[in-house]
Formats: sequence, C-alpha cells, structure tokens
Amino acid sequence: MDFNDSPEDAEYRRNVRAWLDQNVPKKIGSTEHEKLAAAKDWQAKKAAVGYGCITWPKEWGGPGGTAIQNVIFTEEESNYQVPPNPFRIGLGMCLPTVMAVGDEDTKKRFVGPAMRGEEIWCQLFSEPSAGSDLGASRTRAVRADGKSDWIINGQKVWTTLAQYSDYGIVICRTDPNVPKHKGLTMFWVDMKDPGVKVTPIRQMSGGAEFNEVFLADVRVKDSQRLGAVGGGWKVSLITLMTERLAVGKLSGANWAQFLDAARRTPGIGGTPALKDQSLREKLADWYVQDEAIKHTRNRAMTAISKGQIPGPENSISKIIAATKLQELSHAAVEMLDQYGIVSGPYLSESAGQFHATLLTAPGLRIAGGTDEILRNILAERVLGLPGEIRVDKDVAFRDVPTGR
Amino acid sequence: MDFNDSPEDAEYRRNVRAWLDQNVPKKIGSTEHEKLAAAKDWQAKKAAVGYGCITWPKEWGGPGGTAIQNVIFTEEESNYQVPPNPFRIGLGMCLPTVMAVGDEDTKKRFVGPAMRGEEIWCQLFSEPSAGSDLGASRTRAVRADGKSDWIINGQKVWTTLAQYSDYGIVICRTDPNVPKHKGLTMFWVDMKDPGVKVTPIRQMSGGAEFNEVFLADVRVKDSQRLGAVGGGWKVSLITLMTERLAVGKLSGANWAQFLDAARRTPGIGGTPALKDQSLREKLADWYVQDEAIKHTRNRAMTAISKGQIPGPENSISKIIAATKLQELSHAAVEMLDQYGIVSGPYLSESAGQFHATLLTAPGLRIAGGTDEILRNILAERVLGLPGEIRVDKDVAFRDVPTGR
Amino acid sequence: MNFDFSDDQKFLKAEARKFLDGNAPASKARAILNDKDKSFDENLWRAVAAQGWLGAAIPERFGGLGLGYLELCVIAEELGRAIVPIPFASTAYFLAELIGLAGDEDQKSHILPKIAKGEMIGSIAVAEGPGVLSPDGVQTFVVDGKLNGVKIPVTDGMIAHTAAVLAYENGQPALFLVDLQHGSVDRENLDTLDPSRGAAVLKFNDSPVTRIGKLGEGWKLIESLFDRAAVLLAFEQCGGSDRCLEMARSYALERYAFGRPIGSYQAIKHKLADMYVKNEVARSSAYYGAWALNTDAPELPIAASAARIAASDAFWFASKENIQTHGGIGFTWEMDCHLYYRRSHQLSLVAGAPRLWKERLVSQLEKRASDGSI
Amino acid sequence: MNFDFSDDQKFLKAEARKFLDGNAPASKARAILNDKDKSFDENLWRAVAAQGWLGAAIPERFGGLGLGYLELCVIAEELGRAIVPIPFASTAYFLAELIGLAGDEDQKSHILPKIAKGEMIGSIAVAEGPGVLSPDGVQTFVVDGKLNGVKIPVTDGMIAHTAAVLAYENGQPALFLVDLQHGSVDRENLDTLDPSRGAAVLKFNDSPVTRIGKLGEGWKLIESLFDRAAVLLAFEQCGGSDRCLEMARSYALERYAFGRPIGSYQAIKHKLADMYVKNEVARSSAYYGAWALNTDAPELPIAASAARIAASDAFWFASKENIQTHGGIGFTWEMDCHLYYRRSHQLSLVAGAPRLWKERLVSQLEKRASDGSI
Repeated sequence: MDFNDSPEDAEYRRNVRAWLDQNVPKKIGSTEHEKLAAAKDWQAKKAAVGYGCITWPKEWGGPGGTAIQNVIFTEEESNYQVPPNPFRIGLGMCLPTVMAVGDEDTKKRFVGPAMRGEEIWCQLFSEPSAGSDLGASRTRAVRADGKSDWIINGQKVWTTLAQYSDYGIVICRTDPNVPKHKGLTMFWVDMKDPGVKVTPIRQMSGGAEFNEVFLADVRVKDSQRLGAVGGGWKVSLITLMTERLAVGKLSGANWAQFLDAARRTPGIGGTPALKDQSLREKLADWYVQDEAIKHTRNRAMTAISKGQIPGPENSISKIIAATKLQELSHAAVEMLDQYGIVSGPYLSESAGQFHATLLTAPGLRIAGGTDEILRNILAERVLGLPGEIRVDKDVAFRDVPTGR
Repeated sequence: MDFNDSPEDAEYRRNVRAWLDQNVPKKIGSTEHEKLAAAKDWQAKKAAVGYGCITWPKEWGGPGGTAIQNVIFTEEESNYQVPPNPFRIGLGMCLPTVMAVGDEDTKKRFVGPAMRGEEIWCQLFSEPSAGSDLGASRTRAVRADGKSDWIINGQKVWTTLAQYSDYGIVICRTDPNVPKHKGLTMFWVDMKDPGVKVTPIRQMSGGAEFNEVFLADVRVKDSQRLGAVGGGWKVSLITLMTERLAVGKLSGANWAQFLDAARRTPGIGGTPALKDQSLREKLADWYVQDEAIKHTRNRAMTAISKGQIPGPENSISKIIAATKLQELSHAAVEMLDQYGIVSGPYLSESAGQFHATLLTAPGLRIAGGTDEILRNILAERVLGLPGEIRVDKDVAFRDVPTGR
Repeated sequence: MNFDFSDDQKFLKAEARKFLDGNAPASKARAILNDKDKSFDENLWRAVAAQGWLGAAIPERFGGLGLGYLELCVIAEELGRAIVPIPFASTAYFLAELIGLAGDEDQKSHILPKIAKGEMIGSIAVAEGPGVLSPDGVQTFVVDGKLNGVKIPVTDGMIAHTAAVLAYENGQPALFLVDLQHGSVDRENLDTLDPSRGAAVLKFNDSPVTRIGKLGEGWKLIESLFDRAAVLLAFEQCGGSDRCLEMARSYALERYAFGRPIGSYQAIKHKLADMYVKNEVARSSAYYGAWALNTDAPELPIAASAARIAASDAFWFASKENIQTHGGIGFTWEMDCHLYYRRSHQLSLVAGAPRLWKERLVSQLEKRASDGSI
Repeated sequence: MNFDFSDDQKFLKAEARKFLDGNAPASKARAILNDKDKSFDENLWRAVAAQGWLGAAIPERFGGLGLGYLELCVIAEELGRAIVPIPFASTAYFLAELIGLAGDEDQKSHILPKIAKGEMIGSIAVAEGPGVLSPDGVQTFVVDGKLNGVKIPVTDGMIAHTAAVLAYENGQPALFLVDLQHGSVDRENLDTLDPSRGAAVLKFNDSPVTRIGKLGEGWKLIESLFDRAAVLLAFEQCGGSDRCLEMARSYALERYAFGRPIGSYQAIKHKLADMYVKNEVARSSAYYGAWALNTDAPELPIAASAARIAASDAFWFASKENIQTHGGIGFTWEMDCHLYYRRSHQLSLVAGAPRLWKERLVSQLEKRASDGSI
C-alpha cells in the first residue's frame, strides 16, 4: 500500500510536467468560437506527442500507454488552465465503438482525425420514451426503396455536445416485429446533414448542456452501419462499457466551502454556525463520503493497473456524490436562514455555489443512470440478485405496452 | 375541530369513570396463574355491564356502542392498574370472524363465553414459509377416510397467546392442486387437543411473547369449518380487516425519556448532552413523529365516529414508530458513550429502557407487517399503484417455486 | 372529539380549489419566473382579493368575512397547492395578523379594511443578512419616530405598500409600521431562488414610522406572529407537497419502462409511500396547529413548531423526489417540478429555517420537562 | 500508486479466514452469550495466540512476528467477520499498542513478549460512568504510586491480567499500568449489550502502579492510542458488516415469497445495494487509515476518524437491515443476526462513540482550514 509513483511512473510524470510547462496554451479565448478553436489546437498538440489518447494502441496512432499514465496526465493537466474538452464523448465512447466494430475504411477515415481533435463526435442514444430503458429506442431506420441505403427518422434527447459535433453514432430500430433488443441497429451519421436539427434543452438550473436532436429523413449509406443489422444492442453495450472506464467526478459545492461558510454565518444564538453540533456532524459525514469516493477511485486505479477490468466504482461514487451534493447545498441554504431565498449578485461566491448546486443536483441524481437504476446494477451485477421480471422480452417490440 | 367530548360522550365518560372507581380489582396477583384468573374475572365484570365488547351488537350480547365510546373506555381504563388482557386476539379478530362466517350453533356456543372472558382464543395464521405471504400456508387439512371430518397437520408460528388459549382459528391448505388462494380453508380447533403442541419462541431480546404451534393429526369435525371449503383466503381477509380497527401502539422508550437522560448525561466538552444541537434536532423530529401518530389516530377516530371505515392510519403509524424506536434507542445508547455497552443492574431505569427498546425494535419493524409490506400496502391500496407482478397466481400451489 | 374540518369548511376548500384550478394553474407562477420584470401576478392578486379570502380571518367590523382561522387554513392549503405567485402570505399571515395581534384601534381600522379589500399589500422586514438574526445583530434603529437601517431580504418588498419592521428604539426591540411609498425608502430588487415570489432590499433613511405594540416586546411579538404564520404556511406547504405526490403518482402510472409503468417498481412505489407518510405526518401536525391557532391555546408555540418542522420536511422531500420520479424530463425548465422545488425552499425559509424551529420546539419541551408537565 | 494489500497480505488474510472458519464459527460467540459464567472463549483464545496474530505488529526482538500494521489489519478484518469472543482488541490494539507507543524499554521487554505469546490479557480503563468523560470528570488519582478510584466499564476487565488506567497524578493526567491480580483491585462483572464481549467495574484501593509515558500527556497519549485502535477496530467492523451483507444476500436468494426469491424485489435489492455502498465507503476509508497507521503519517488523526465513522455507520446499518431482510426469523434468538447487531454496538462504543469522532474530525478540519491547508 503506497501512494507514491513507481520509478517508471515518476519519470512519466516528470516528462508530462515538463511538457505541459512548455506547451500549455497561453490563450483560451472568450467567445465560444475561440474556445472551440483553442480546444482543437490543444488536442492536436497533445496527439502529436502521444498525450492525445494515452491508452490507445499504436496500431491506431496511440502510444499504447497504461491506465495509470492516463491518470497521471489528467492529474497534471488539471493543475493548468487548459481549454474545455469537447472530445470526451467521441474519444471516450464513440471511437472505441468504431474501433471495435467498424470496417477498415471507417476506422482509417475517422480514428485519426478524432484523436487529433479535427472532428467532434456525439452519442445519439436516449429518447423521450427510452431513458433508463435504452432498448426501447423508437428512432426508425428503414431501407430506402430498393437500395442498400437507410432512411432515419426520429428524435434523440439528452445529447451532450451535439451542437459542436461533426458526427454521431445513433441507435435505431430496424425491425419492430422482433423482441426489443433484437431489432436495433447502430449507424454513424453526419451531424451536418440537413435532416439533423439540434435544439438545446433548458434545465431547471437555467443551463443547457444537453440537446434534443431531431432526425428527419436522414439518408445514410449501408457502409455507415456499425455492426450487424439487428446487432445494435450488442454494439451499444460496447459503448456503455467504455463509459465505465471514464473517471467521472460530479461537480458542485463541497464540504470545505460549507465549513468556510459556516465559519462566517451567524448560527443559533448568534455564534458562528460552525459551532452547531448538528452541522458539524453533517460536515464530518460529507467529508468521509468525499474522501471515500477518492479512495474508492484509487482502489479502482490500482486494480486497473494490475490489469483488472473496472468494477462498479463509478456507480458507487455517483450514488453517494449526487445525493450528498443535494443534501449539502440544501443544508447550506438553510444555514443562511431567511437569506437563503436570495439569489444573484447579493450572494457571496460560496453561497452562489450552494444555490447553483441545489439546482443542478436533481439532474445529477438522474443523468447517466438514476439512483434507482444504479442500485439495480449493483444489486444484480455485483451482488448477483435476480434481475427484474421482464414483460417486454419475448414479445415483438410493437406489442410492448407503452405509456407516454 | 374540537377535542372535547360531545355532551353524550361526556356523560358516558363520567359513568365509565364512576364505574371504574368502584370496580377496578384491588389485587392482580403475582404468578402467571393468578394474573390469568384476575384477567378473566375483570373481563366477566366488564361484560356484565356492557364494557366487555363495547361496539358489539346487542344481538350478540354487546351493548352496540360507538367506536368513540370504546376509545373513551380504553382511555379511562388506562388510568388504572388493571390485569393484563389476553382476550385481545380473540375479541378483536377471532370472534368477529366467527360472527361473520360461523353457523348459528357455533356463534351461540362461542361468542358469549369469549366476551365474558371464559375462553381465550388465538389466531393460527403465519407459518415458517408463509410470513408476509399468508396465502402460501402449507398446513394441510385432509378429509378423514370416508368421513366428513378433517385431519390437520402442519406448523404455525408467531402465534401470540397460544399458551393460554382454549381455541384457535387456523388457516389450512385443503387443495394444493389449485392456485394458492383458492385451496385454503379456515377451521376452529380446540387448543387442548393432544395433537396440538405449543412451544415458545425466544426472541433476540430474550422475551418470548410468540409461540410455535405444531399440529399433528388434529381431527376436527366439518362443523368446525368457518366458511366454504376453498374459501379460507376470503375469511382470512375478514380477520385481517378487523385487525385494522384495533388501535395499536408500539411500546418502547420515548422522546421524553431521551430528553430526561440527555439532561443528566455528560456530552461533548463535559456539558450536558442536551446542549448538543444534533441531539436537540433529533429530539424535535421524534417529538413531531410521536405527536403526528397521536393526531393521525385522532383523525381516524373522527372518521370512524362519522361512520367511515378505518383507513391506512395504522400502517402509517407503524412505519414511523418502529423505525423511530430503533433510531432513538440507538442514539440514546450512543449518548452514553463507552458506557453504552453496559447492560443489567448497573443501568439507570431509563438507560435500561433504551437497551430494551434497541433489542425489541428490530422485531417491531417486522411483526404485524414488515416496513416493506406496509409500504406496498400504502402504495397499492392508497395510491393505487400497480400490484407486484405475480408468478404464483395462476399455477397450482404445488407448482409454485419455493425456497426455504 | 372532532379532529376534522367542518362540512362548511370543506365546502369552502372545494370552492377554493375550483377557483384556483380555473384561475391559477402553475403556468401563472411560471410566467412570473420567466419575466424578469415581474415579481407577482397582479390580475390573480385582484381575483383572489375579490374572493374575500384576504379577510377570511379579519373581523367583520374591520371589513373582513370574520370566518376564522380554520377557514383561512383551508384557503392556505389550496393556495399552496396552486403555488400562487401573489403576496398573500406577507399580507394576510404576517401584516394582518400582526395588526390583529398588537395593533391599536386606529391601526386596525386604518389597515385591516384595506387588506381585506386587497388594496394594501403588506410585508414583514426582520432579516438583516445571511444567517440567524440575534438581538445583538440588529442594526436598524428608530430615533424620534424616524427609522434608519437596511433590511435584507424582505419578501414582497418591491410591491408592498406597508412593511412591519423590527428595529430598536432606546435600546429596546419593537415592531414599526412604515409606508414603503414614502420617499425616504429605497428599494432594490433581489433575485430569488423562487422567482415567482419576489423580494427586496429595503433601505430606510429617516423614514417616519409608528410603533405596533409595546416597546421592548418586539422579539416576543415576532415570536407570537411567527407562530401564527407558521401554522398558515404549514397548510400552504401541505398543499404543495400533496400536489407533488399527485404529480409523481400520475407520471408513475403513465410512464413505462421495460414494458410496464414505472409505478409498478418498488423503488418508485416505496418512494411514493414515503412521500405519502411524510405528507400525512405534516397534515396531522398542521391540523393540530390549526386547532391551537383557532382556540388561541397555550400549546400554540409547540404546535406551530411541530407543524412547521413536519411541513417543511414533507415539502422538501416531496418536491425533490417528484423530480426524481420524473427522471430526465423532471429537471427540465419546461416541467412544473422545479417550481415546487423552488417554492418548498421559499416557504421553509420565509419564516425562519426549520432548524430554528427545532430549537424553539426543544426549548419549550425542556421548559415543560422542568415544570414536570410532561 | 498502489492502494491495495500485497499478495502476501492477501494470503495471510485467506489463511486467517480458513483458520477462523474452522475454529471460530458464530456458535462460539453464541455459546458465550448463553453462558452467564463465561465472558470469553479460552480455547479459542489459545488457538488464536498460537497463530502468532497477537504479535503480528510486535517487533521480533520483543517476541512478535514483526510483520507490521497492514498484516494486523487483515487479521482484524477476519476476526471481525467471525465476531470472535476473545479479548484480542483489548490486548493487541490497546495494551500492546500503548506499550509500543509510550512504554520504556523495561515495560516493553516485560509486557510485549507475554502478549505475543498469549500469556497476558490486557485491557484499557478510561470511562468512569455514563456519557463523555471530560478532564474535569476524572475521579481516579495516583498518589505515591498508589491508585484509587473506580473505572466503569472496562472491557475484558474480568479476565485481563493488566490494565492501562487513565488517572491524575499531581493534578496532571497520565496512563498507569496496574496488575489486576493484585489484592487491592476489586472486580465486579458487568452484564453487557454484547455478552460475547465481557466487561467489569474495577475498583482500585491503593493499588500499586507504574506510569507509561510522561506525566501530563495522558490525554494526548489516549488520543494517539485511540487513533491507532480506531483503524484496527474499523477493519473488524468492515469484516462484520461484510458478513452481514453475505448473510442477507444468501437469505434473500433462498427465501421465497409470492413464488419468487425475496431478493428479486427492489425493496430488498436496493436495501442490499445500500449496504454494499456503505460497506465500500467503510472499506476505502479503512484502507486509507491502514496506510496512515502503517506509515505513521501526520494524516492519521483524520484518517482514523474517517475510518471509524464510516465503519461504525456501515456495521450498524448492515446489522440492522440484515435482521430486517431475514423477516420473522431474523429477530429470534436462534439466528446469528442479533450477534452481529450486538457486536456492532460493542465495536462502535468501545473506543468512544462515533459522534465524538465526528467532533474530533471536524476539529482537525477546522484547524487545517485555519492553516489554509485545505
């Protein structure tokens, strides 16, 4: 048990640090356009020296590095102000899927440009009536008359980065007459196609990080198919599996900000709220949870570095973190007493963070797997408890009962 | 909205009070035998003047009183030291069932003696593999060769008062070849039959309020059948419905005892634990819960007095109370710090109550409907959400999958 | 024993619901949320005033309906259910109650009829910044009948005609009436967590005031006033949390996943059962508070605290788990779920945070324990 | 970066499990529970001593195996899983650690070899009655090398040979070693919530003592000692709560209701998932504590607090919800569930209740916040 780098990793870290010192861009820009350009430049620069996709095999232009090297680079990079990263969905999920099931031409065409930040990808999976239940996707792909081409029609939702994307992978229903998981097929689409329309979704927090994507008569060639006809469900599992490798951290107000605010806020009896034993106990619990998430991630990294596949660590962390963010921000707002209703410029920076977190936390408990779905995953995949009774498995998709 | 008695109820209360003053027994006795005799005498005395079964109709020897009169009597009686009540299962559940489905002879034979405390009844429902799932009862009743008599064999469990009982109502499987709810039949049995064996169950708290009851070749006449052959499930619903009328209150340590103990126990920093804001907040929550249970019961009583049937109030109260008792007693024991491990004579009376509650609370969360079953009841019966998917409904009972 | 509202009161409640279903759908609150320039719905305010509800508990001789508090409670529940974007609470639960409680004959006959008619919007100005206000923290002073200081936040402070302000005079706390339209009062709009209920910073610069009640009794008066408001707010909260449960239930029955309604999964069934249990705890506690308020019982401080604690907890739980039950669509701007999530905070903070009420409750219980009266 | 135990340590753990599966089934704890006259299993104690585990972290020159703390941690986890009815914690985590931490050469060479061989049972005597012991509360004094006072409760006080006692000398706190077999010591047996772990009242009447560590540093020493013990106890707690999850899982798969395993209902699935999450939080926190203990890191006080808080919470939750998962049979005397429920309290109280550790943790965080080091 040792938190230090191995000699090889220490050397890798030294090299990364030296390179970052020399190469981190001086200017990121202020407009969305400038930021995007800076992001693309930065990715290209990283890719040129093997920091673009550290764990990708040499065959595909990656350096074939280790998971730990990837962690080291991410840690070191986070010490600098670098451009935003619009490549994470593409490089983390879409391209690994392309590499797994695409034909040689497709791979040759797309892997390089994506790695070098020349093209951005998004993932067109969720639909209004297929959220937790991805297998219920209704977006249709039908053969164009007498041709091998396909025509896609439907609506996708919760698509991150769609507005910047050049390409997307899309799961479609190609046969509604067979059971749900058997009638799906995966394609890649050109997001610049005139049939593709991207509309941002406004969230309760006021932000709009997600989009609706409408697909109207989008014509794709059969060569844009990823995997077999009817094999879309299996392909989507590959995509989602790679998601589990991604090190996700939910952002929001933390215990240290709460402690700081509690020191400065009058509590019951006029003494600082931090004297309040009830708030102190909550602080202790939040600290323990935050640290446990960190250490759980360290345990996972250790396992990965020993060649094991990642376990359910992200599910554990997300269940804890999302609920904690909601409870912490609620308690912080309550600590302000009547002033808790105040929003906007009259708020201190930390109080503003609590308000922002209070309004984003409900989404965090839902996006990327609801609390309930994650508990099911832990119960079934880790503890081996029985799956849910399925009424939709052996009937044609068109006959599965639906609500709204 | 008014907490006072109506003029009629006020007069009823005055009469009850005067009668109790004159008639409450001076001696209850100390041995189990003496207490039982005292309980029987007391019930006989009450029955003689119409306080035995206040809401029972005149037809059956009751005074035909109101639910509110019953509450008034119970309230007033609770101000006196009276003998224990071993009649509650019989008068609250068994005899109402007999009155609902028994033939005239049976009713004439049993209703009077039960009301006068001459005979004690118990309810033989739960089984080792049929707890929450009463419909899965396996105790068999088969026709004696060529006769109309029945022979009962099986094991019942969690039977309160079985050791004192003269009679019991027992739910049996008479046909394992039809779906589970259709093959059950209800009987009454003589608990003094040599084939009936009662064994107490020791609980984790050390107490033994429940029994196992083994039935070995217990022969009953067909006239002991309550309701139709195969109609046992419907009869059991009548029994369980009357249970909902019973005003149940879980016993255990309460917030006032916690407050008192917190005043006398050194807390963090040496000041009384009652200064601790975390404990104060918990106290407030427990107080609110306790009072809410009381007020919810008052709302139910009001509804009953207006002729409505009782709602889900007991389920609500039980879910809250059992969990609260567990949390309160755990917090109280923790408040004692290292001393919390101490049990027995070195404990103050209140600390002793916390320990006792800590060890009985797990049972309270289970007996009479687990937390989980009660939530299902609320969700399905009150909120109208769908019932569970049933895999055991349309198959012969003998083919229903079972575990241990 | 009768622990329920009367048939007349239930009829009033049903009528109120009918009126609000027609006149105050959630889209009214949403419209205020979406319009930076508005902090209440003036048309709805006039329509509600026309119902006479503002004067439900105001005696007839002061222009009210003289019905009583139980009637005001059932109206409050319906207003809470409809999350109305109007200054009803500030005006009826705070200003009118304060005047009724401690105003002199002159103040009563001047103010109560205007409130009953909907001609005067009231507000209560106590807080002076983040955290719990202690006696030492008050920096608002009255000298020679002139008020100086800053109050922040003041709910409905931008639209109110009159505010009741907690301030010190001669080193003693008291409440003072201020005409907010007077030139000496500066008002600045505050953004709020629940923009369907506005607030302001009020700056007083030698503003003329008249005192309500006795000098030195300001804190006691605030406590009595907040006890009364707490009961009425608890009914608004009950209305809101019941509505959240209804929304969650409907969605759980309509929305299918894996071929069946999500309401058929125990994770959702038990979540909604928990909501129901909390809502019933809140309702029973609020009923007891209503009884104490209506009979002016000595139990009011304890009953009001319990009602506020239970109702705040229920609404917070119901509003957040309603979003969770809705899944993805639940946290979008276009759904109503977040309106209730925001309002649950507005209501639980406007009369002091629940943790202060827990402290108040336990202090009272301690006192009773010392008296040996428990 | 390597945040895991080594293969050797894992092998030791597997061997310990094998040994305890064979030698320490839960029936051993139950036998002690059922026998009023016994407070530990002497045969098991000898068998465990023979494994050398008591000396795992004791240096070889004092007769130990000199392995280290990570090895002691994995052993602790297995002991906790088996809820052994032996004075391992009192002896190895408290007395041996105290001697190692502050004992002089003479004390070390006198005591550690005996502990390593299993010839000496130790105990720690701090508490003096209900509630939190504050410096002002200590009523145990040493004058001229003689100890007077009463300690209650002292875990394993009936069977220990030697106790370390917190007392005041010349108005200053310190820890003192007492031979409990000396005629001046009265011992009285205490009933306990977890009768598989006994305790005593110890009365000292001019009992001869020797001091461990410096005069005046008693509180500091107790804190350092409890930090170390907290990490080791956290591993016992992790072992116990993992075992509860295993029991609940097996039962949920075997027990059928309504024709299917109860483990197929979300109420049970999600309960067990919650158990799993809490257990993993406890495990990750305990690992960090183990690292801090093993490297004597300055983070130890914080790491130990977090480990103890997380492990106490996990074991309490797992032990009570394991009973709940078992339903009716879960709260019978004959099932093992309540043994774990009892042990969860024993472990969370024996080194001070979790709420004290939360206070300790936050005090440290406050300090770091003032230093600007967070």
